[in-house]
Amino acid sequence: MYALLNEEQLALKEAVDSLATTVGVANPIDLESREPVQGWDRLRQMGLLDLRRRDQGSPAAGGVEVMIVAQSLAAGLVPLPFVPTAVLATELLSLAGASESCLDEAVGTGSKYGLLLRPDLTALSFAADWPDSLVWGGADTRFVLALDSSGDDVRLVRYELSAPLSNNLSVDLTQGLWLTPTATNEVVGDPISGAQLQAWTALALSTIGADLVGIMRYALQGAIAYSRDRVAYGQPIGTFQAIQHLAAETHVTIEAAYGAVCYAAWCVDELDPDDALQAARTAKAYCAAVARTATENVMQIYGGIGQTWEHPAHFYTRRALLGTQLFGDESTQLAEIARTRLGGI
Amino acid sequence: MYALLNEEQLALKEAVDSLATTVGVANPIDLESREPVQGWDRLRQMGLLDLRRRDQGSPAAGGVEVMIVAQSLAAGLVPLPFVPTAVLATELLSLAGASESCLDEAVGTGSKYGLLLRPDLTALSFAADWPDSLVWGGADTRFVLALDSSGDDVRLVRYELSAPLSNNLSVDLTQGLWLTPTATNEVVGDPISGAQLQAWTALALSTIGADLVGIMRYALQGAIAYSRDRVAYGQPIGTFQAIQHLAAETHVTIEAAYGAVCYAAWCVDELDPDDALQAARTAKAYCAAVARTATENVMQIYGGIGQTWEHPAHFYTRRALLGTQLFGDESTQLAEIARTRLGGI
Amino acid sequence: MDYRDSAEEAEYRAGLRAWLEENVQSGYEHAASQQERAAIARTWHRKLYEGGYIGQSWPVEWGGKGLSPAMDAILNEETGNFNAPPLPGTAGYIGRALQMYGTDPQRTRFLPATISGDIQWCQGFSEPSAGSDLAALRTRAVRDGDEYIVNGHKMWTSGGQYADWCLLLARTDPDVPKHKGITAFLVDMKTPGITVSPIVLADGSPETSEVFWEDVRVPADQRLGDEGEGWRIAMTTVSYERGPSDIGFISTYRKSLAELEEAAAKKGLTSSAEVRARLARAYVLGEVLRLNVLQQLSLRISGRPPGEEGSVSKQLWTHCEQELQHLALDLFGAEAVTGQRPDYLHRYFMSRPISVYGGSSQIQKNIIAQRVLGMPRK
Amino acid sequence: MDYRDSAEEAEYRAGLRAWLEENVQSGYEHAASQQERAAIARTWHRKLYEGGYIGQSWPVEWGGKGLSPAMDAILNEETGNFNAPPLPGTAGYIGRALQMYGTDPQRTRFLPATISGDIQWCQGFSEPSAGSDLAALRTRAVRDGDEYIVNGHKMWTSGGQYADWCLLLARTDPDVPKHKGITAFLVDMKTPGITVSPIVLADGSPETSEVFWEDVRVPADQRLGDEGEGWRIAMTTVSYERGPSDIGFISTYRKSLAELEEAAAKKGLTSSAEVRARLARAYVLGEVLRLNVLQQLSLRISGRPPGEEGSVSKQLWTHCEQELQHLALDLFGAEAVTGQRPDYLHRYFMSRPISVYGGSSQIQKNIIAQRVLGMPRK
Repeated sequence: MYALLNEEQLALKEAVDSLATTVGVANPIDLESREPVQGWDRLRQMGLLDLRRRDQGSPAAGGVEVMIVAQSLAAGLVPLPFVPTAVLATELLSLAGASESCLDEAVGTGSKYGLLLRPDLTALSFAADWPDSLVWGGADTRFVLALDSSGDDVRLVRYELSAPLSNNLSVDLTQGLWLTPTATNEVVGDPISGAQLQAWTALALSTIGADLVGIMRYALQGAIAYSRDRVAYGQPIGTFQAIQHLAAETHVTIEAAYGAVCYAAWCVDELDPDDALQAARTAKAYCAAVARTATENVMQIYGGIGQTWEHPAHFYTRRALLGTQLFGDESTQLAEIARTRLGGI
Repeated sequence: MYALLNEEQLALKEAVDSLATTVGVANPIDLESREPVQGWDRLRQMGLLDLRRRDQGSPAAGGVEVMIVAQSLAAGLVPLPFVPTAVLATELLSLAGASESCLDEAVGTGSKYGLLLRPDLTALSFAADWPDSLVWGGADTRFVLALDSSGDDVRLVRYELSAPLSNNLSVDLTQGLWLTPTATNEVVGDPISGAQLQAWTALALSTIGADLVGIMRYALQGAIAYSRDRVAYGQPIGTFQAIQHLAAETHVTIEAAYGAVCYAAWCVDELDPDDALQAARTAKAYCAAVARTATENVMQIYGGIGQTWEHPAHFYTRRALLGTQLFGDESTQLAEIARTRLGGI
Repeated sequence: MDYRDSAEEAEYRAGLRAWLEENVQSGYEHAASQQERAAIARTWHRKLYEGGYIGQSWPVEWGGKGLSPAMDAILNEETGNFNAPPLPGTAGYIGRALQMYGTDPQRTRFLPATISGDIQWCQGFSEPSAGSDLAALRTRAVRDGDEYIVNGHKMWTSGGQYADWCLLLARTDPDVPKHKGITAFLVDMKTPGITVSPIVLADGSPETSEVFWEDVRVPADQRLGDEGEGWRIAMTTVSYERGPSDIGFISTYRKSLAELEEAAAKKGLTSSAEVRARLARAYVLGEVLRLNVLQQLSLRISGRPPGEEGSVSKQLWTHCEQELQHLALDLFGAEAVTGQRPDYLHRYFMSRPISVYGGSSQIQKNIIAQRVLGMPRK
Repeated sequence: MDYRDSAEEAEYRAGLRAWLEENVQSGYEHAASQQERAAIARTWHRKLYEGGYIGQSWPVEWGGKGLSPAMDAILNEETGNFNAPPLPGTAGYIGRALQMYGTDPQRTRFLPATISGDIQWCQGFSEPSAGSDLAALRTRAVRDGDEYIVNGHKMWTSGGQYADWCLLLARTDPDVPKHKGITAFLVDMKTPGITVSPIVLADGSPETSEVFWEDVRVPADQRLGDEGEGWRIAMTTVSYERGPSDIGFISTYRKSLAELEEAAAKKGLTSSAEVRARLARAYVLGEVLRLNVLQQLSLRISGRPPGEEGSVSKQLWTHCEQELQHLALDLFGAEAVTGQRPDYLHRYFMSRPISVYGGSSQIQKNIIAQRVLGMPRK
């Protein structure tokens, strides 16, 4: 039993942390200057886009490595669709046994693959619901993955967009959610089993949990640094017990969320899909329960300045709001956990 | 519009506060030395037992006066059944138009009247449920009031106990809840209407809310006094911002509860029963939501000593636990409020 | 204790309702821009003035009617019920400051125009490095003959873009303890050297402004009170910001809750016991706030100046509104984060600074602990 | 990162389970009195000793087996799963203190008897006026030839009534800063002048004790460490109180939750979405605590001494247990207040001091802010 990152994993974290400072966003102005294609290339150069491709049936890297990368990229507010494209779309294509050329395309120049989500964001959408669904992905998305259950099996469906995405509806300034444009579609690969979908959902939940931990942790760090410099009543506000306790309470929830996300991430490739899914729901339930409060506490520590557009505090809050909804908020997860522990109603 | 106590009401409060210090309990040892019959006599001498008797159809005193007395007696941890006997039993007898002799008995020597409550404490019990119900009243209870709906109307039923009460089951060391002994019963007075029962329930809820405000307020006062004297790290613990903020947060909820209870108490005799009941449910919902936390915060400020039997802190917590349940906890009240605002499910 | 209107109050309320029926100004809520909203507010101010509803609780000698603060509360409540634009709050409290601290010429010059709405005021108090610790303000005013020269940077100057005059706090003496070196000024916003720039809040809406002061020359007869008296003036002024005017919030809150209940019902959520309980709790919190505010108001009616107990109302108000917006996000989170309900997102982000402005929640708790509960300072 | 048992761990666990199957001691939970519980605990200690499960992670030279802290965690977890009495925690941490600070004769004299259970220890640290601020303790030890004479009053001495020896902190030098004048002693509880009296907790059960020290003569060779070294010894000792042993709590928690789920189902409450959500949340909190404790344990396994991050676990543990007991009261409140479920009331009252003892929640937050997050002190 060893519930911490090993040497290699720590090295990966350090490398991605460092990358994130160059491709991430520090304030609203950066959003305009960041060049997504270049950023995406940087991820590819580091090998971060291939983590879930299969080598003789096994993913190149486990859920823990995905967790590490997702957490660090989120902490740096990297405005690239690592989670939907490099992790979840790639994983879907891998599970369906899609062609190598298709996978190459997913992680090629520009983030070309997005996911089709239900309008309430709680799950992948089915092809039949295309018009009401939303595309989760980058601005350069050309293909969108959805499911189809019209036949005997659940199949993966790939939409090819006939025009670039427009109408980004996302609250999160660093992640896109788009109205569905016109597109043509085709079935990709082999049928996907229920267990595969469970495992995929476990990966989705644990990775989004990691994303939330990343923003919470980094947001709090910033607020603590601010509290050392900002003076009120003749002393740094970080010396006030009220501020210290607010930070401490927030830290407790972040560390707790981190522990749950680590386990969920580890389970993805190590346990049966239903156990992995339970661990993932547990982690997501907790992250969703604390993320908004954590980022609100950060805004509170920043005081007035933390309420303004020019300050990045709201970036974290926005990403927390979106991450909370993706694949179900706390109450969705709790309802599922209750079902496994207490049976149906 | 004037939402505060007037001169007379302030004088009443002061008198009862002063009485409460002599008949109330300051620590567990007092429980043995307090003589209930004498204490009850003191209440009668001050005229506190007759508040809800009718004079030409009007109660001698309004809901506000009842609220004032209940709050002060609770604050002083007076171990006498003022609420069930002097307020609620008397009110029931008055509503049913019971004989004067019956009313005289209720407020005579010793607290002779108790109420029959459902085992979950959410309402008055019906006579048919006698064996499973509980008696809320003092140790000298001889008569217990219940309802009977076996005929066309709801009638008040009076049980006469064939032996003294034993088996006090109450968590609250200053209020009794007893197993039902053997007894004979008879119908008392006239039928009671639905509107009368609503008004009675409004009185019950607002008075229990007042009781909760009384204990919360007094418990916090004690903890604040302690925080001025108790020294840690070379200074009174009351100088620490963490303790100050805990006390301030508690104070906010107590003042808020007080405002709601004042209005509910005023409504009892001034508004239609359904409006009065809504105000009473609102007050009780809020009091029930905050009372446990308030008394826990008080125990926390006292630190280790506040966790011991010899310290009176747990008296308040216990009374808060019981008061929270009497006539329904927060979730019971919210469900009813939701029904009036959103309709049935 | 009596929660009903007195005869006088009932009469006032009836008259007000009849007047509102005829005169209420609409369009504020759905105005396309902040500029348009400011224009509507100005017109509304003038209408209220013509109706006799501005400064009604001021003494008669200063253009008021000497009405009880209860009437101000009724005014707030009824204008809220009629969906009118907000009452011009600055007129009220800056009027108080003028009455209490102004010279006769100042009162004559400013009070009538403040009542009539010809002068719209803004408040130049906070600074980038003086928020909760307002007394740390650095904006300097240096005497130069018959004038003061002001240099500095003010933040959170609400309505700065649309105001005619500003009640400014500046430091005139840097060598005395910080509370004692502050002086208040009345400044024409058209004076050269003043630059106003919008502050955009986290949800992207420009809601307030920052004001840069560069060698702004203010005539000495526009100083309010004596040199060094600024802190006391500010504290009095701020205390009149709270209190009964919160009742304006209460009618807004009631409407927001009713809308949320309706939206929840439409979405089929009101069959869930959990959602029902949360909506009912929101109702309870609103009532609890309303009833607390009524007690505060009663203190005012009985002649007590606004005191520290207002901090309790502020905490309840904060809790109430922030919880309501949390509930809205919990019920309509997906809609809010996917642009379907921008109103919920807007209100959510607007609810966050409530625990910061007008004294942060931390400051309010200090006040309650030390000044209300009498807990010891270090 | 790997949450599975290593080969070594798996082997240890299998052996332990087989041993527990044969040897587990029952009856502790439902013992009629505290005295009976103490007797069962003593017998259980001896059995564990005979099985080789006491001091297993101590160095071989001191009678241990030098096993990884992971094995201690497994021991905690499995004895919990088997409903065994709690592990004798004092032996573990007082053994550490003896190893790190004892003289050779002290180690020879006390370590074997501590492992075997022949000596049951108690801890004489807290005092009526030294709780959170332990270093303010007033109990005096004055040197008198080859002895020290101890006078004072200790509180919260768990098991004081049943202990053979006490690890005592007393002030030997009142003239130096408070942390520097404290010395540790090993004291036979049968020494004349020691009086133990039970402390009854709020729910009426005698759970701990206070100890009065009146001219108690302690031989100088029973001083642990040097004079003035007591604070450092106490801090080391206390740090071993936390950590993996929390896992003992985790199996208790799991059982409590399972019982509550069952009771809720029996009462028909599990058809309510709200109740289901709250029970599921209790499960989530338990898991979150467990996984945090595993990370703390991993730090220990990798050789880091127990550190301030343990404060995070303490906060989570407190939250977990207090929330569970709140939930039990919310679901079974009427039963609890009318004597039908005294167990819920007992557990509720037992959950309250968790935020007080072993460093109150306020102290833990100070530690996290200042030592973990590096926030500045005044």
